[in-house]
Amino acid sequence: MSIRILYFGRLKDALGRGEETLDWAGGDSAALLAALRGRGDDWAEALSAGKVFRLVVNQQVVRGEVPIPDGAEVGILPPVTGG
Amino acid sequence: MSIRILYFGRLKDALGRGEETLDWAGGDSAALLAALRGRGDDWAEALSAGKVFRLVVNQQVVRGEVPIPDGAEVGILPPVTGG
Amino acid sequence: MHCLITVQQGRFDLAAEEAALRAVAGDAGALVVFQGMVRGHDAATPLAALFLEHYPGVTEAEIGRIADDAATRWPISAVRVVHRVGSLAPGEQIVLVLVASAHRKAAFAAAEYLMDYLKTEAPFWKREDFADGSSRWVDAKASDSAAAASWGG
Amino acid sequence: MHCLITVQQGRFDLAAEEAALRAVAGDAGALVVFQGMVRGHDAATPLAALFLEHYPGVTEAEIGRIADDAATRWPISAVRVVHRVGSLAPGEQIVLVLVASAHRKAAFAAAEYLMDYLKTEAPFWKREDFADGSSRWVDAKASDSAAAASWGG
Repeated sequence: MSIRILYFGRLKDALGRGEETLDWAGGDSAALLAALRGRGDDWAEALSAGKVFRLVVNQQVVRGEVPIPDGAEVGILPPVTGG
Repeated sequence: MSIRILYFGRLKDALGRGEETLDWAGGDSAALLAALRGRGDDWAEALSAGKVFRLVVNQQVVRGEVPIPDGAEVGILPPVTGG
Repeated sequence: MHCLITVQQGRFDLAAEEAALRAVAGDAGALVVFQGMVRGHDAATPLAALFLEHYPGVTEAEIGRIADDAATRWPISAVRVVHRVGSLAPGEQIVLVLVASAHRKAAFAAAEYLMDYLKTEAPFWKREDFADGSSRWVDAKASDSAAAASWGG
Repeated sequence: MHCLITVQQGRFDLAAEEAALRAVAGDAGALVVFQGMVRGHDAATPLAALFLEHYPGVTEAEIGRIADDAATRWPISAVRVVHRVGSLAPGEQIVLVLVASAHRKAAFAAAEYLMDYLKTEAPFWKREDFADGSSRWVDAKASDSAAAASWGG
């Protein structure tokens, strides 16, 4: 399956990209994060469980582990600093 | 001694005047209120102790019993309803 | 702390007041504005106009005193208060309070504090002039009277 | 409840937004406005600009959701939120929140609630671009991180 991933804020700089299209075996949000962390130390560090962030799947904010449908847009959000 | 008294809000209507100059034997704020209440039932009612109001002497808000100097401007204020 | 208090019959201009406040507020990150308008249907009978009177000189001094008090409680850099008096139609502006601060919570707290004061202690009196020709002075709310009782007299 | 949310690069016009809100707010007696500006001296190094990015679509939907939530908590009649993104110089406006209500305390509470949300949960990210050429993404405050942690992921 293929999904589109969007990175925001400092994650863009840390990961060297704002978005990518990923061909992936599929799974839930935890599996996706595990796959991304497996890309190397930079990724494991930037997306570590100790760093809080939010996932948005198809423009819906999600909580906990959720399935990732084929063709999904997945936003990976670092802690927000708005207003 | 002579003082000037200003009435505000509903006191104006109840007492039929917005201001007056009063020739008075003198005394403190309690004595002034007692003298005014002595003018009749309308005055006793409008200025009764049960009705809360504020006194302002020479443009200074006062609390409790204070002396009234000769020539003073005394504002008698019903409960405020601003904003 | 910059502070300017005006009681006037005429309308005020929110945009002009905002620009003037920002010009004196320094490196403020937060501006809170309260604007009060005349409500037309507070009572069963429609309102023709709200008439406000005040105690000239005393009103401005007392509001200035409470603004200084607010500045000792919260780190605010500028305050502007405009309160209208006279006869105001439903929908018209009555009061404008602007507070600038480096911090949003300070600006919110000080603006609300000033409005509480203006509603319960500043020497303003409102008379409702109704569409049917009747009039009545607005009663102080019970909570306001309790505050008023503590002033003595 | 009338609600309009916009995220834009351009400036906003406080007076125009106030007039538009009053036009839909009905017999509202209270209007509370919060306006945030870029502070130039939050850090030791002077700021050249604050750069803000957001998550288009998600941001507007989330702010709208929280405005609806505010309307269930307080009797408010209209909400307007404008949040700017892109590169903003010190002193420039960042965010505008307007809340109209029949009651001043409801308007204050809802405006502060919306600002708390915008500061701690709405998907905006700030980068400080300093006068010396350096840049850094703003760290979330500890209290904000605690709130963020509860979102899961």
